[in-house]
Amino acid sequence: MIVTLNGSPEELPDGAQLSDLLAVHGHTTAARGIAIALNGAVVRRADWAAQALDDGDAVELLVAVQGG
Amino acid sequence: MIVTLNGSPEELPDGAQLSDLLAVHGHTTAARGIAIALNGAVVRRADWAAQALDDGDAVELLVAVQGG
Amino acid sequence: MIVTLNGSPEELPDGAQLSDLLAVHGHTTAARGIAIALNGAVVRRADWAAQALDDGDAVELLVAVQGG
Amino acid sequence: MIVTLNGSPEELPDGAQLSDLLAVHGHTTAARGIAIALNGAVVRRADWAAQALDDGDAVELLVAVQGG
Amino acid sequence: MDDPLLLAGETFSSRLILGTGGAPSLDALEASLSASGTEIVTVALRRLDPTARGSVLDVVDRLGCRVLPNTAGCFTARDAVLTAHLAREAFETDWIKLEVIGDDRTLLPDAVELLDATEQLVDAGFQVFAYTTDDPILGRRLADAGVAAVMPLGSPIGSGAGIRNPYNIAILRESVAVPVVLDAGIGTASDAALAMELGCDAVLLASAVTRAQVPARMAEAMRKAVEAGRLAHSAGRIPRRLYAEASTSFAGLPAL
Amino acid sequence: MDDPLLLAGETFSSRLILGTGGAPSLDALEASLSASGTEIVTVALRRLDPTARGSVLDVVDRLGCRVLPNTAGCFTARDAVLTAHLAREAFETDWIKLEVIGDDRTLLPDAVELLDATEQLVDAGFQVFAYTTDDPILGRRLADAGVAAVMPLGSPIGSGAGIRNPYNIAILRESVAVPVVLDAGIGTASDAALAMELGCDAVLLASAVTRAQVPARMAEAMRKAVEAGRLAHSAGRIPRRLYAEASTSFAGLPAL
Amino acid sequence: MDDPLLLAGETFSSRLILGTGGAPSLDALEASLSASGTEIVTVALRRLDPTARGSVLDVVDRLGCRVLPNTAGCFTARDAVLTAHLAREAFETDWIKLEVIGDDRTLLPDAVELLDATEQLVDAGFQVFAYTTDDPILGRRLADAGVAAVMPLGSPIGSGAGIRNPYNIAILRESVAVPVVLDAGIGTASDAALAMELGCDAVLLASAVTRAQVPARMAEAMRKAVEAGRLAHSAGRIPRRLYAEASTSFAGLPAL
Amino acid sequence: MDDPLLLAGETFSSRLILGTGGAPSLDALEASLSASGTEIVTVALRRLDPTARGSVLDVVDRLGCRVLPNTAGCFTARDAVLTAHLAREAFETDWIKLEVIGDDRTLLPDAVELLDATEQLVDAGFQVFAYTTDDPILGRRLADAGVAAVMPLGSPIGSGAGIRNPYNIAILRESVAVPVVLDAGIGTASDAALAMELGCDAVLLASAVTRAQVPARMAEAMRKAVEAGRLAHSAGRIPRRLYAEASTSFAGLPAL
Repeated sequence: MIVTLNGSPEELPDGAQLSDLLAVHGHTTAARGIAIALNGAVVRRADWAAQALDDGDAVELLVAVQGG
Repeated sequence: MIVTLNGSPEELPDGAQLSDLLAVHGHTTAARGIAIALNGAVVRRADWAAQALDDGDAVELLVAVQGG
Repeated sequence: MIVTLNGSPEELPDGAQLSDLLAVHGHTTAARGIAIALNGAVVRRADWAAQALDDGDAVELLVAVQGG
Repeated sequence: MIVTLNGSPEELPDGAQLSDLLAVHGHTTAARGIAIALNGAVVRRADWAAQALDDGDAVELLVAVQGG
Repeated sequence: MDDPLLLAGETFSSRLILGTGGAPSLDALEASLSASGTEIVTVALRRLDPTARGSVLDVVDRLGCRVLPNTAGCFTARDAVLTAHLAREAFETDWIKLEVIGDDRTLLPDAVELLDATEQLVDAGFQVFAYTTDDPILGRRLADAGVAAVMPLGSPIGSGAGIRNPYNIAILRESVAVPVVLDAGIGTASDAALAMELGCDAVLLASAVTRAQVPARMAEAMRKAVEAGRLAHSAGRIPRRLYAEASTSFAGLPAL
Repeated sequence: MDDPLLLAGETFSSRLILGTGGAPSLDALEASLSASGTEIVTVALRRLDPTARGSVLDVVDRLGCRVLPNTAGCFTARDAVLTAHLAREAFETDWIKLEVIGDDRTLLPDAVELLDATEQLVDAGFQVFAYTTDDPILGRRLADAGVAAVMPLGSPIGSGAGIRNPYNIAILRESVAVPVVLDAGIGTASDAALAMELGCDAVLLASAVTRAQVPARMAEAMRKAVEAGRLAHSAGRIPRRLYAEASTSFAGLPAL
Repeated sequence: MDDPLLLAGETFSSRLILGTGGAPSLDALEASLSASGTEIVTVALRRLDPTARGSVLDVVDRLGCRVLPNTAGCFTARDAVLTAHLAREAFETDWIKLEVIGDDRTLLPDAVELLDATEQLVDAGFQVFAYTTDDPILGRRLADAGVAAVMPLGSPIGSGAGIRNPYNIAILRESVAVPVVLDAGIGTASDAALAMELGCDAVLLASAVTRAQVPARMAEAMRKAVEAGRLAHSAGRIPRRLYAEASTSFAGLPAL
Repeated sequence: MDDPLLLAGETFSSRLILGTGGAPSLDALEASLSASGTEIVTVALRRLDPTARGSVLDVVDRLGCRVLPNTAGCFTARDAVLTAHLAREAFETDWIKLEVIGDDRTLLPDAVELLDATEQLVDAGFQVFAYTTDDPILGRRLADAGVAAVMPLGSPIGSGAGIRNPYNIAILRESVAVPVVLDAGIGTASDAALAMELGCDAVLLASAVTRAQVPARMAEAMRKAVEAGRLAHSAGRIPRRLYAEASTSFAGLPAL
């Protein structure tokens, strides 16, 4: 399946979960300083481990950067 | 009947109209620079001549003053 | 003889006077808005007509210009 | 004899010296933070011990105060 | 220089709007209005005072000025809207100087109530002259809501403290296409000139004139100051420098 | 208000003195002088430039202005005194704008040479208009030395930076009995108005007009600004407050 | 003087909050944070940049600072609220520096969206640190809505223009009971000291340190300036006078 | 940062010089001097007051500070020179803070008498610390005359009005090679920080501390403010801008 990650298409194995996507990018579900929105809604940290993904999902994976 | 004019009670003959109240205070319904609220609602200038009054009505009779 | 006018050498006939120098530069001794220093001293307007010049004299011929 | 100290007359035994005057006011010639003018002239510290006084002398005895 | 002021579809030659509050007498007021050259004058509505002699309106009418009624003293959109409707009846004008204040110590406008009242009044066909802060974003919101003019304060009403943040006034001026009228805080002539130099289209003031020791003289000063500031604004001022720039050339200095 | 300016025993109706340096052309200068309403104009003396067309003096004479020659470019009392004597011959006037500067980056006056030159020129019968710092003590020394006017700078010549220390100007104004003319630093109309509000008797400026994008328009602005500031000064401004002071009374507010 | 800062129920000894934007490197940032003595640091959330090395969070954690995430870049209440919720997940904190801006040239806050977002976030249990204008009435509305701190700007973000309207800051400080943090516009140490002298409880700054030529040195300057301003505020400064007040007595002057 | 102050051939770590005038008691003075970290303290000479208890000199000596005697109250070069010589005898020091004032309302220095006294005292081997105006040309003359430090005022002594013309202070700082000490007018911590940011080498103040409501606390504030300003000066501040400059990047904003 293909999801959109931070605006770019990304191919994932069918059945992949959010935790798989995080792993691909070097993060675990315990990672501090990251946040995830799925199709415009915040995914609570407690739900990261079990969150399923579907073809066409839009994922925003955000990290802490210098600011403000 | 008794109406409240600008916060003070004022006795009027039964059946008195807004125009009578104005006349008592030296104004005609053609007077420029005055405005009237009846029970918290604006009375349009066009309605001044025909506006009835009831016992207990609260009338605000406002005039132009120096300001701002 | 040679005099210095405003920092540059200028040849004049022997016996030339200040009035001659002025005339060469299009001014009369009645000219308003000009001033003359001879060898570092002011020449009074009254003395312009009769002021002699000597070889080597340094003349400053100043005119009114825009200024502050 | 009578000298003027800081603008007021002060009686001293004849033959009194500057050091006597200082002593009267609780200072020695070694005192730090004081200065002396005699008849409008500064008396150098080195001269305090031996400085004579005459009748009519005007002495300014100055001390360190809070300032500026 | 022909340079008329356009406000709510009308044309004026004076860029000075006068408030009438604080004048020691109607005679003094008339002299001041006259000396100021103003064509627009603010008035308020208050309960009839049987002891009052004469009417500010007679003065304004006699001088041929347009009336700009205000909503001074209103703390809520509701009161301000009601007052505007009363003023429309009283003065037969759609013009309203909209003041909705947040407290009675600073008389500063309340952004939320101000925007609310603005929307209601624009919908009801009023020409809204909105007394506001110097906040450029709020000014743009008012412009977007359809006001006839954005009227930022220089400093609190009657404070005479001038323009405390000229940068905000300049940025606000750039941020909207509608007229900007500096309203409140002017203390003296140079304040009024500065307002115009910052690009304001007009100046509205009251206390600076009415409470001056010689009101009519200050009114004349303000007229000239506004004209001066307007001319200076379009004349293209020289830049500010730290050091000097000689106005008399050093070239041609004599050897003395 | 009849309010003439007295300078060196003469009377003027305009309180704006114009410098002529920096004007793009004599035509532009004439238009500016005319628009400014000035009656006194400064000029300098420099070596004859054979390529120059027309004379600033013709312009000044045509407008009927008084000439105030300056000693611009002089760094010493000696040079300034000599220049003043030359100017007396050139313009048949005892008036001299005395400038004795300390460096060519700031063009700030040199107190020591200035006082020296002042004393020499007063002795020689000149009417000395002394360009000086905003130092009240130096101003008083110049007044004591007999100058016709003390002329403190607001900021460096041609800087357009306005009046950097208005407090000193106000204190200086109180410290002397002779006329005080704000000379140098004016950038725009509000600066000129402020100078007058601080109590100055007149304003002298050049670059602010001559180097503006539209000189004649700025000249007109300055004329009005000086008049405005003068009127405001004598009209008695309202005090500055931190908070508001209502211009519309809260009394008589309706219950809506 | 024991004078801790209370924010959202927690106690801090430093009154300087540092933004991390603009630092040339994480090493430079760490040195600056360390020199500043700050205990609270702002960070933002942005899309993962695979090329980035190291994390600002590691720096902040290593120094034991509290994280104050911001909503920089949001123009609407909706975006800001969503960003705040994301930040809560990312940093496991209810603290949020709420920025809702009106345009990208001034980065000034939009009062309407700001109030809307504030109400939503307070309802959702957030400790809202509201970046706002210097408008005292808006500040009071934010306080009434339950913010942890009102954070008025001195001048636009990153402008280094200092506090353009100190009067408004002082009035805002008096108008609310919650902590007031001067946020945005600080350019140098005296600006930070002034903020504290005006009664602010803390100062938040970023560019003034991170973009200084020697960031860590400026960070140390800011630490001392904030402490100095805080002390001066409570030490009771002398009044401002026009004239002098002798510090050395004239009494006892000798007759020399 | 090792950044000692060099004055008259000696080295100091504190850049704050304290005047002692105006302290409510010697105890309060001692606490203030101690909190300020100063190493140099001014004192005056006056006629012995038999009722006085304790001596300022004991306090100064106990704290190990250097004494800088002043000539406060002198109106002429003659009096100031005589006072300096008296001070040399009293304190066995060649250091003298030279004050020659022009009037007793402003306590502003008199340029002419000041220069005269400076020349006499330099000839007599004194290290002259010259209290002067903010005039850069006069400052250069003092430097040329051989002073140990040029000490321009920010505003009148004891006025607490801060630095009225920071441009002049900055230009003066550039104009001389000797140390520049901002002397007089400081009211609060941000004033002291600003003086250092303008490039001054040190700050001298008295009333701001001694007449504060809590002198020792203000002294500590001043110590930190001077350090802050010095650091900020050399840290290279960001430029001032009219608009914003984002501290948080817009790059990487999520699509929410």
